[in-house]
Amino acid sequence: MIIKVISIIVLPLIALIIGFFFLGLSRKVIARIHRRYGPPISQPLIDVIKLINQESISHGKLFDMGVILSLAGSVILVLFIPFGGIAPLATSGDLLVIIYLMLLAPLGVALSGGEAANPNVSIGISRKMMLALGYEVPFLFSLLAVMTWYKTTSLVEVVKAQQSFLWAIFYLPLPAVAYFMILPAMLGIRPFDIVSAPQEIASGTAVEYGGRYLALTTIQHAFHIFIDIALFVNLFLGGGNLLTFFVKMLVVFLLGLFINAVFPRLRIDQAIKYCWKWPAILALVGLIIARII
Amino acid sequence: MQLITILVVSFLGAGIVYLTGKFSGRVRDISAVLVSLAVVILVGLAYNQKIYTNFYSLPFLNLSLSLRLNYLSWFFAIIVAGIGFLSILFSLEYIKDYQGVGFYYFMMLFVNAGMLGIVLSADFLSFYIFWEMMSWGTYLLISYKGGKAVAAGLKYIIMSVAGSLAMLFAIVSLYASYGTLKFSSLASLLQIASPGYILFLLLMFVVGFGVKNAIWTLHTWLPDAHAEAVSPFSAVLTGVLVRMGMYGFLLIMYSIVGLSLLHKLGYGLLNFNYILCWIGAITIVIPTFTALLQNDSKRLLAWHGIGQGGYMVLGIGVATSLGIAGGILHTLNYAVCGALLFFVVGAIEHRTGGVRDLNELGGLIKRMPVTFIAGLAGISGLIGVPLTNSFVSKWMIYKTLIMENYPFLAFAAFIGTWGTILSVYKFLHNIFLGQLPEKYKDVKEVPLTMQIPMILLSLAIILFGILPGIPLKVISGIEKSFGVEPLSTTMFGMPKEIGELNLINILAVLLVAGIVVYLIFSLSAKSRRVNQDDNYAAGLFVPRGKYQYSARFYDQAYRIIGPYLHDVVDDFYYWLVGKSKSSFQIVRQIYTGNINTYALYILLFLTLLIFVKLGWGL
Amino acid sequence: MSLIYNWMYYIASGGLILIGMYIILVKTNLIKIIIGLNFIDTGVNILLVCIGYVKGRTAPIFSTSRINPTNVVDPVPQALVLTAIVIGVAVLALALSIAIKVYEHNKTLNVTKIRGLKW
Amino acid sequence: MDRGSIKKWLKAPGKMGQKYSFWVVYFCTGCGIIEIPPTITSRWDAERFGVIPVATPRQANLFLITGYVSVKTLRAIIRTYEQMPDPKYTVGFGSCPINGGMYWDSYNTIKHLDKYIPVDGWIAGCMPRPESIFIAVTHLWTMIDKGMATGYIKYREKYKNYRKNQEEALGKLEWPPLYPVGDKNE
Repeated sequence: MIIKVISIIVLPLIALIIGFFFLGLSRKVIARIHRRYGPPISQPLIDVIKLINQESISHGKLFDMGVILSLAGSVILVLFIPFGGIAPLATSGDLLVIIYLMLLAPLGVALSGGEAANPNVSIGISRKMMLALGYEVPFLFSLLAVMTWYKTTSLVEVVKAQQSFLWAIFYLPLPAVAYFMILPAMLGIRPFDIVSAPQEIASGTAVEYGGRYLALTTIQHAFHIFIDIALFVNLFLGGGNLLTFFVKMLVVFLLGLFINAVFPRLRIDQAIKYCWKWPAILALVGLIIARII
Repeated sequence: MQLITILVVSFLGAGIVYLTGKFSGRVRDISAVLVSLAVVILVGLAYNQKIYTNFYSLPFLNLSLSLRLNYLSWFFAIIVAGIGFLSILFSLEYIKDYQGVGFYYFMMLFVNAGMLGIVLSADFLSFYIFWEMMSWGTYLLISYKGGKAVAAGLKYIIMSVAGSLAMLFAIVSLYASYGTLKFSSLASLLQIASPGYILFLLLMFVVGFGVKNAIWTLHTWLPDAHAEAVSPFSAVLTGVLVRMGMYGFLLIMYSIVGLSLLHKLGYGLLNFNYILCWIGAITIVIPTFTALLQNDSKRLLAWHGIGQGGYMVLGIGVATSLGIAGGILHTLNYAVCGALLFFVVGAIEHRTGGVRDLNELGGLIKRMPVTFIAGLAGISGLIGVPLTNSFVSKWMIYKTLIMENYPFLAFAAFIGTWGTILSVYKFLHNIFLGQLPEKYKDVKEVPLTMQIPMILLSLAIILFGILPGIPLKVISGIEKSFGVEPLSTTMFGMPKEIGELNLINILAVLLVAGIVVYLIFSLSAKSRRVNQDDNYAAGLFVPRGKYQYSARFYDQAYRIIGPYLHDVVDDFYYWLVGKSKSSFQIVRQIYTGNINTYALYILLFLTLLIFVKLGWGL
Repeated sequence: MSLIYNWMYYIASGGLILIGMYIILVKTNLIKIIIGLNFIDTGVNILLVCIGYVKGRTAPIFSTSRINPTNVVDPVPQALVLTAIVIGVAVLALALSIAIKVYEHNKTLNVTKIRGLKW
Repeated sequence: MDRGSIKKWLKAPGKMGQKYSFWVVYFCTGCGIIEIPPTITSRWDAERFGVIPVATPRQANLFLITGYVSVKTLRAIIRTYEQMPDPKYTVGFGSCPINGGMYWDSYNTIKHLDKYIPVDGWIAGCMPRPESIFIAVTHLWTMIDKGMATGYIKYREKYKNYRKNQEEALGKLEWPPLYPVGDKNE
């Protein structure tokens, strides 16, 4: 029980540190791919500290509550996803709960941005929703493939089954590839950053955010990166202990980052069509295979 | 006796309310509320009782009209009574400015009474009588506003009558075969019937109930009817009246035919339940994505009513303990959310002068905060955000689909949820968020009698979302009466052997995380409250109300998926109507309208008769 | 000649019915149609009466004791016709009053020109 | 570069954050837009100083005004400046914002930008090299350390004067005053 409570407190902190490390790393790595020197890895942290100390504007109660809901929803997701075998709340919710809890963060941002009454926000939300509709198809296919293959909806069971023998990526390569292909879309980074395109719609949902709102959004983004990648590692790469889990996450993140660094941005309809074409077909074939065998 | 009291109070109450309306409007309003409240209390008192009464024996055909109460009928009766009461309460202010208010209250109470009769009746004869009462009362209420509503009502009643006829066909065939129409005796008699006959019966009943529950291919009446009816009645329609079809499905499939018999229908994947599941899946996917394209708020919700019905059909179609419980629970949950959302639309209509076009509204959160919270709770419930009610029922349906190895059905259910998220978010955003148009500057919050139903239903959403054990206890009683292994549940979720779901833990961590985040938020630098027109606009100042983006919220997605979402079924029906019209045109040619011609026809017919007679004589 | 004598009533009633039918089929004036209707009515009445009579029998009026009860005619057709005449008058009156109303409404009695219920 | 020094971090984390994380909203009115892309991309890489461009003034804390300021764009500049959250810094880039530059006799150009909004630093030249932006940034660091970059405080304190100047140049402004102006606050 005490261990559980401690892990509930510590796990989000670890996730936060890893998330910020990834955020900083992404800026550094992308800079190096662009042949720049790049900021220090601690730069996202500096930014957040600056933002917390900066004044901001508020459009109303919902504007505040939405951001809080968004971050809180992301924080509790960490507790449901096993990190190196530690998942204090895995008995309270399975993969289905995780899929639904992933809703809270975008819902919070959307509500908060909606009250801001800026059309750029509305466009950003509508694009985010459409993109989500796009990537949910392959995402759900690959999740269902894993759940059908292991005949369970519990993420812990999935990880356990993989650790006793081969990783799921060897049984279900196609859903894994499909999941990896849509990972940038889930994280909202290039080539799928049309949602928050700064040049077109002035960074979309974040257009009215400044100061602490932006700080919370950045923290939420750090959690989000952690969650999506940890989910991939758990589903397909067999989890692992704390160290191997982190190494696997790093590998997946870097692979995704290389794609991020070299691709231009897709238009929203191109993004939807892309998501519904190759990743969806791959994941569907994987699901059919998993269902038949 | 108790059941007769319920029916008498509800039917007689309707008449009394109508009569008092002749004298005083105020007394009528109060008596309408009191009658519906009395029905709620009477039904509530009947909890956990098993009653059977014969209230009238027909002097012919050896039939009798009888009533019964068990868990299934109580579950539906309390939904009917509850939503009926709240909608009457909501109507008080809403309906004030309409004409024929007394008639409206009478019909509302009458339809409610009819629905109570349906769920309480113990034989198919009384079931059919109450069913027709409800159908025709509904027709009158849908057409209440006149204008376009009359066409919607006609569409409804034509499809409804077609469904009722299919049902009547099956009922008559049952009587011809067994000589009785009692549910209990039919249930035992049908156990030795041939599978073909049972399949025929089920098919007929599925058509009959499917029209009401708006399963795909029989759904086309619903969007028109929901959109054109007055909002309090739309709430009753979507939450309760349409779900009478669901009650019928449960009654015929599990109460009468039974699970063991259902498994024998068909072989392999071509069995009745699997096909019903696929119909449910299609009913989820197509209507929820059609809802994405709607710009009329009530029509959008109406399409969701169809889609959520698909979840229920899917749930009971899987025919596992978890699935049936999920389907029944979703009926309750959708009744709560759907009614709430129609109340919200009604409140908006009431205050903005009947505006339903989503593109014309916006920013009403500043003026109608209670309505906004109700709307937020409603859409959260409809989506199934964790800690709201639909989450539990949807979780149960997904879980059973995955564990029973139907991943494609599960995918349909999941993607339907995404369609729901998209369209209901558009609903909320375009009504409440964004800039407040100048013309709604002076809009006020709705009066208390309209707020109370919304608040109660919002609380119900949260309550059933955190404590799903309350309705699930009744549902396990229902399952016991079906002969299905009853679902064992805890108060806050599912026991370990069924799955990992514990909502109180989720609530606790969410609260703790929320408090921590709130502390961080409040300890950091303060923010300045700005007005709505102080918005980033690339360095420009945009006057109030001119800075809004809502028209065609999902335009790109619309361009991609829009062409595939054409309602072909509706087109097919209209094609059928056109074809039958042209064939009836030929018949019409005979009736020239001249007396001479008719006389000629008479003469010719007489001549024919004479020749026939002569032919026989020879 | 006995043929005509024997079948006179039938010929008369048939003739009346045929004339009535001809009027109804051909004429367009509403009054004339009603008259044709009355012709048919009369013809049918005559037919009924003459069918109801059996040659050589008497009316069923037991005025003297010589009349044998087996030798009387069935009185029902005559009573029926009596009623039918009354009904015929009533129908005629109703039809005429409708015709008056039709005329008031349409300013014509020509049935081909009254197009209120036609397509 | 003392970003690594923990001592200073602990003393005033907010100030450290302000210093090493300049989020810039570029207001490229006339010239000067050509100098910005090489500054933020691979050639000079402003990101190593923590300087990144952002899209909206709500997120920015450094306002870079490049090139001449016409009367028409002054309106947008004031609006953008007022929408930026405190603490915020302004840098004029090129000679035109300082004194009109080569447009010193134009009827339609604002000669002295600091009459309308407070400017914390100037980069002179026509045009200045992109490196000079970094010089300005490092200057701002020392100014922040010494507490001299107080333009936003000045704006709040002397808002009445600024508003008067703005209305002189532009006529009546559509938006309400950012800070209370009037007798009761005198």
